[in-house]
Amino acid sequence: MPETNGPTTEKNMVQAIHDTLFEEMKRDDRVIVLGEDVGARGGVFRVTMGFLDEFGEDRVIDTPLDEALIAGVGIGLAIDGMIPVAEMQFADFSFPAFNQITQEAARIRYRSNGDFTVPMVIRAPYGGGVHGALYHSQSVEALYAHVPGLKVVVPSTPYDAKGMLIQALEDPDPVIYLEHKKTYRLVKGEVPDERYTVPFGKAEIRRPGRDLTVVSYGLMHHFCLEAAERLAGDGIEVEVIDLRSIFPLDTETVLESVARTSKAMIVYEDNKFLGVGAEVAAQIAEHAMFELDAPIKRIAGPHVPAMPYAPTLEHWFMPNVDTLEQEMRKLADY
Amino acid sequence: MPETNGPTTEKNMVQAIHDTLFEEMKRDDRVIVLGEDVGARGGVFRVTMGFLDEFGEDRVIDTPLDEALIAGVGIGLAIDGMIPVAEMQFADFSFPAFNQITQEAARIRYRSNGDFTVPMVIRAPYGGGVHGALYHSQSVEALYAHVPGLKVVVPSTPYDAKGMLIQALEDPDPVIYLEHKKTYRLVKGEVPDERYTVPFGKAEIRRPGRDLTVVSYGLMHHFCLEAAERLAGDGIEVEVIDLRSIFPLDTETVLESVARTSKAMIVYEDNKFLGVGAEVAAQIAEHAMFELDAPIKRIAGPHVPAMPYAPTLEHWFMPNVDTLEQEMRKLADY
Amino acid sequence: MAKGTDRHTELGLKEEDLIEMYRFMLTARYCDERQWGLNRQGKAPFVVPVSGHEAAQVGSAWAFERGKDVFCPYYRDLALALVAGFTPKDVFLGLFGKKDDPSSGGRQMPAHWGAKDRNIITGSSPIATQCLHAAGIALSKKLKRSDAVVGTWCGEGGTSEGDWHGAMNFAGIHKLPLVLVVENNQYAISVHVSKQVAGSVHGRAQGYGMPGAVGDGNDVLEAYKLTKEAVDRARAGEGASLVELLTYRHYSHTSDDDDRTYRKKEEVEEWKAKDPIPRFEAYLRSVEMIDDARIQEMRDETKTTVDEQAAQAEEADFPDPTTAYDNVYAERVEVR
Amino acid sequence: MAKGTDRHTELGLKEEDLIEMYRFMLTARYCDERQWGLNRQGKAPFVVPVSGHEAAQVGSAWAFERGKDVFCPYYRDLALALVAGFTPKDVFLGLFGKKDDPSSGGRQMPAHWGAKDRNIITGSSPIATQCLHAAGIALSKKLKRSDAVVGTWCGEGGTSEGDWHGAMNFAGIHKLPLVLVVENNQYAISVHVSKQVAGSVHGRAQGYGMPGAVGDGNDVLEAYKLTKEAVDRARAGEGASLVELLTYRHYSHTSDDDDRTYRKKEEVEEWKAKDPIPRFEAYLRSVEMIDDARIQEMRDETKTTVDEQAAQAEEADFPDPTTAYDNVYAERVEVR
Ligand SMILES: Cc1ncc(C[n+]2csc(CCOP(=O)(O)OP(=O)(O)O)c2C)c(N)n1
Ligand SMILES: Cc1ncc(C[n+]2csc(CCOP(=O)(O)OP(=O)(O)O)c2C)c(N)n1
Ligand SMILES: [Mg+2]
Ligand SMILES: [Mg+2]
Repeated sequence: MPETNGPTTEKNMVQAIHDTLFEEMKRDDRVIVLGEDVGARGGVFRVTMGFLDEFGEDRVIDTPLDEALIAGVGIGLAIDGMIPVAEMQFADFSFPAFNQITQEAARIRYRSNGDFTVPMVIRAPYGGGVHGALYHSQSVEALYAHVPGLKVVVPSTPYDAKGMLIQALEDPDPVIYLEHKKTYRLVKGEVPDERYTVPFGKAEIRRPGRDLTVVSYGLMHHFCLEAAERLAGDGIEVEVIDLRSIFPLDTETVLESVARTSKAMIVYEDNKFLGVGAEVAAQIAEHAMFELDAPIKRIAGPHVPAMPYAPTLEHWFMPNVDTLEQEMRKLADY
Repeated sequence: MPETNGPTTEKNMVQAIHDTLFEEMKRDDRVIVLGEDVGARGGVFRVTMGFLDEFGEDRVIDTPLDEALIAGVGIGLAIDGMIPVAEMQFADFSFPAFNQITQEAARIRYRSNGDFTVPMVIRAPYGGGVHGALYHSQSVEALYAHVPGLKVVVPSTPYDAKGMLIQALEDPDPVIYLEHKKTYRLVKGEVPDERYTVPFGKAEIRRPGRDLTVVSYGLMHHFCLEAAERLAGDGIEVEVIDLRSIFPLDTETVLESVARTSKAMIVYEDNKFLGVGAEVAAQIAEHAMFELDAPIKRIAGPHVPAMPYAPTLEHWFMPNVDTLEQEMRKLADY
Repeated sequence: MAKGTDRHTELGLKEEDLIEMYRFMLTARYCDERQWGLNRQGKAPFVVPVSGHEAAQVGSAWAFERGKDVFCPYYRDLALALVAGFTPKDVFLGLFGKKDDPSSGGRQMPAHWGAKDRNIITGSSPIATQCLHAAGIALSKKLKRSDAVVGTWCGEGGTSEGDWHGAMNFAGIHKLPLVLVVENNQYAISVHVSKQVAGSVHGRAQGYGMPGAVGDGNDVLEAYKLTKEAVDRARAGEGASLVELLTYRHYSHTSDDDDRTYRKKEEVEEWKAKDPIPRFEAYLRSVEMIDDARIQEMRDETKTTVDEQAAQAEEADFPDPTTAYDNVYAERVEVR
Repeated sequence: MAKGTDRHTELGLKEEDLIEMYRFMLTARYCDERQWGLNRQGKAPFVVPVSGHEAAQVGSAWAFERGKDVFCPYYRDLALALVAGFTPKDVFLGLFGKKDDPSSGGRQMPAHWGAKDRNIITGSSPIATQCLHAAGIALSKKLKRSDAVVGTWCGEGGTSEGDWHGAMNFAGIHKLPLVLVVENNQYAISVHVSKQVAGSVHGRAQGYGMPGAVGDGNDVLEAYKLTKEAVDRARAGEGASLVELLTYRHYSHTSDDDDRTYRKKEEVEEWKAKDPIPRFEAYLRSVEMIDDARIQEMRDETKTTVDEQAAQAEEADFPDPTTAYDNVYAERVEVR
């Protein structure tokens, strides 16, 4: 975490996002939020609570229940000089907008050879472990990160949530800003009161270690840190990297770490097949294979269509700290 | 290619797909085609030419210009016992249907615990090199293959086109059947007149070799074969694998080949980042790393939003046989 | 009122119908009360309330022929699911996410109704997708020369999605045996219909070449009447119709919501005064089908049944995690 | 006809307007002929014809204020692009995919109009997506208290997409300064409007709480009139409108299409007899603005200009492949 000398405040993720967006809207008239229930309701997770009173109906827009509309109208606003923050109520519900996001927002700069741009932020709560079942638990980062023209970020600490949201607002291109629902209230941390940005494309080594590199992001990153702590008791030092930015991906930090530890594990909650870990593993295999002393290991969600509802099944789906601890130990002992 | 003793006919890809679908519709009343321009026009690539005359308006349905409708109505037909073959006029235009395909078709069996099923085939011409520019050239296989509940196949020969289409029609689950536009008329081959299926999840080694394993599919597979022939002149024997089925993926055949050749290259036309090659590379890195004598190599489309129109730029985008030849040589010499 | 000129007689409804309809409305109401109670006790993490919509749902569902016609409902449709064949126990098996939940075996959130043997098509969370499935099934029925009719339900918020537009358009073009019912309760979570629907829902129908009716969704007989006309039309091969039923939900959107942030107490009270259940009771009294004693009796019976079945469901098993991989595909596909 | 009662005078159009409108229609027609010629010669792999739509496009575009209002057109809108500021050379730079193509620098297929300095918003191939962008821009104008009006164009096929529905709904709810023009040429590639649109396009407007006009799209003055009323309404803050212009395309959908598989020769001939250009010439003659000699002169001039500029465009450079990575993002992002 970059040093900051000013005062800080402890916040959870929702507070950090709420406060940052609120301050940015005060700072810059062009910033507008739009989405389902962002107005009087303040968002179903309360991220825009109080915004309507402060900024009025012109800048806090309750849209109809039509995600293509949210993205498409957002694009129009961005083209005309606004900075829209479009909320997808759940990442799962961004798919009716898939065409607008991937074929329009992502390509307007390229297809107009720079004539038009889409400085838009699309916020979406994602991820499971919240009794959300098949349609309120999904991880969507791999789908969007595959699409050139988009940036995809997943802050996992309140500090990053603030810095990356400001970065997203300043970014001249569309940014998919994903918020893990389970971290909203679970994860707390000190957040500087001053304004700062966290650049995209820079992973963060949150726990240095020599025995094993573990790459993750979002909720899983916290599970990984916990598992790593457990192993530290046995003298196994796990280096835990928080990717933060899925695209651009900080391959350098990962490769450099793997070169030191010689072992790599990637942990993600999304379905394993063609999830983010596939790309990270492929990058390592292409650029650091001879540094490795053990096969690359991926721990990820099983190949079922998202998390079932029943507690027994939801538990079955999610990678958990116990499993991670075991798998890390196995890999370290390899 | 499995042996077949009966008579065969030389066909290109379009003919093979056309004839197979035609015969299957004669064979089974439940098979219905729907999509934009599938009727009088016979499809923009002529795949359903003559179908309207033969099968009538009830079974050859020109839909409105609404891909969500095509997929969603297809799902309804499938639920009620029909076998719909839904055409997306170009794979690029399947994204307005992304929600119906990934959240509905893919999950109906799972979410109803087997009570309802969606035996539907979604056909879509994909891929570039046809002056199709940004919106008529895309590769979409990675996006759909990431989604549990879908099967995604890419036949690259007329033989497979027939066998895999019949397999798709017999498959009790939704199948995304992708047809590389550039292969439509370019690729010809003998097709048995008799009915047969090509099972999903089985890759095909089309060219055995000992020096290097090259994994690809679609148009790129033909480029790889061509490049491999060139190297054969210099005594370099490349093993060329046609994946055919992206999901399920035939990891076994790939791993077993890599174990023999000790070198792996994956070639795909889609954008590299999180494309199919990422998963193949990750599988090799997880399960066969110590068999490798060289880093895994991926050759794929650059990270730009699909192929530009100008011939200079389109040429720049597409991996070509010369590049493949060079890269194969480099890897073989590693 | 003279026999034969009763509203229900004119609609072709018999006393048994009315009593059954009333019982379904009561059952839905008690299911709702029970599930809210369980939520407050921490036993049911997620509840979708139905209270307020009972007349719209029971009335519209009653217009269909069970065993032949097809239902494509949305999550709010607890009362409709009962009419279509769900028992209270089924409802609570779903609420708890138990193995024997007929909709999904505990895989989906509560209120995602579906059961093949009851002709209720599996539904999902993404809004309005079922409207296109309904259109596809209706096309299938038409192609098969079946005289089955398909019904699909959504809220007024659902009409904003492209899928609803597509279903309306396709149903209009092909004169499908489809009835699209919209339960307009004026809010999509917190978003008022004035921010949701330009013009009006029923006013859209004409532009798609089909009739659009609108009526009091808190009057079970009116809901029945408008839907029945649409079903009859569909069955006669005259094509699709839209039916908009005006209603209100008594509680928050779900147990995760708090409606006090966006609805005035007075408005809620005003609508609770139009509660469809007392209104139907008043009608039943007026035609002398039931008296106060019978009402109390039926309420008690229904409540007891619901409570008993809820308790049975609570004791049922959760799905075994070893089954979690089942039914991704027809055959198991391994991913290494 | 007495001066002052001419149709155009009533519409507030002057002689200069009419002559310019006529010249744009001619220019579009000659661009079309030239691009078909180039296609047949194998010099232009892909052509989207405009012939038949000139009146609809020039008439509707003329209702907007260039330099202030915003255009969100679709691929068929060659004549509209000319009105909005494209030169024939620009058109042909796009046709060939040359570096200086103002729309995309040769990245997009021909006919994907866009140029910031002409207020033409970049368009894509997926149908109807621009309608939502237009709604967003219109909202932005409204929030900025600007009196600019936004226009968006699509075919009747485009109305089937969910994006069109969303744009209509949002425009209606927020009374946006937006005009949605539909060029209904009765076919979406091969699909006849009877299989495309249930009810009617203009009939949809009312359901979204906005006026919907329909008129003869081959009559440039009528296209102007209906659109102008809508633009005036929008500028006055009275909200969005829908304008449906009935027309026909003379050629196949694109150079990849063959319309003989789905359109009867007689139907095509019938519509060619209603060709908007001779019709406008007849009007111009009737008000004595031009005579046959002047018509011939303007035709020759226009044709020469188009041919010359097409030739210039043909000689221009293709984009340099080293630029292919530019403008994916504002700053170059490397993928290893
Ligand atoms: C595609 C999609 N977007 C958003 C949501 C979140 N969501 C669930 S219900 C709802 C409101 C629905 O309102 P309405 O259709 O009027 O039905 P009601 O709940 O009022 O009965 C929203 C926004 C969703 N489930 N699916
Ligand atoms: C989303 C999408 N689906 C399909 C297509 C292929 N397509 C291109 S133009 C067209 C027909 C459009 O017809 P219409 O809107 O009536 O306009 P017209 O060409 O008649 O002017 C189709 C189906 C597309 N470009 N985008
Ligand atoms: Mg509602
Ligand atoms: Mg048309």
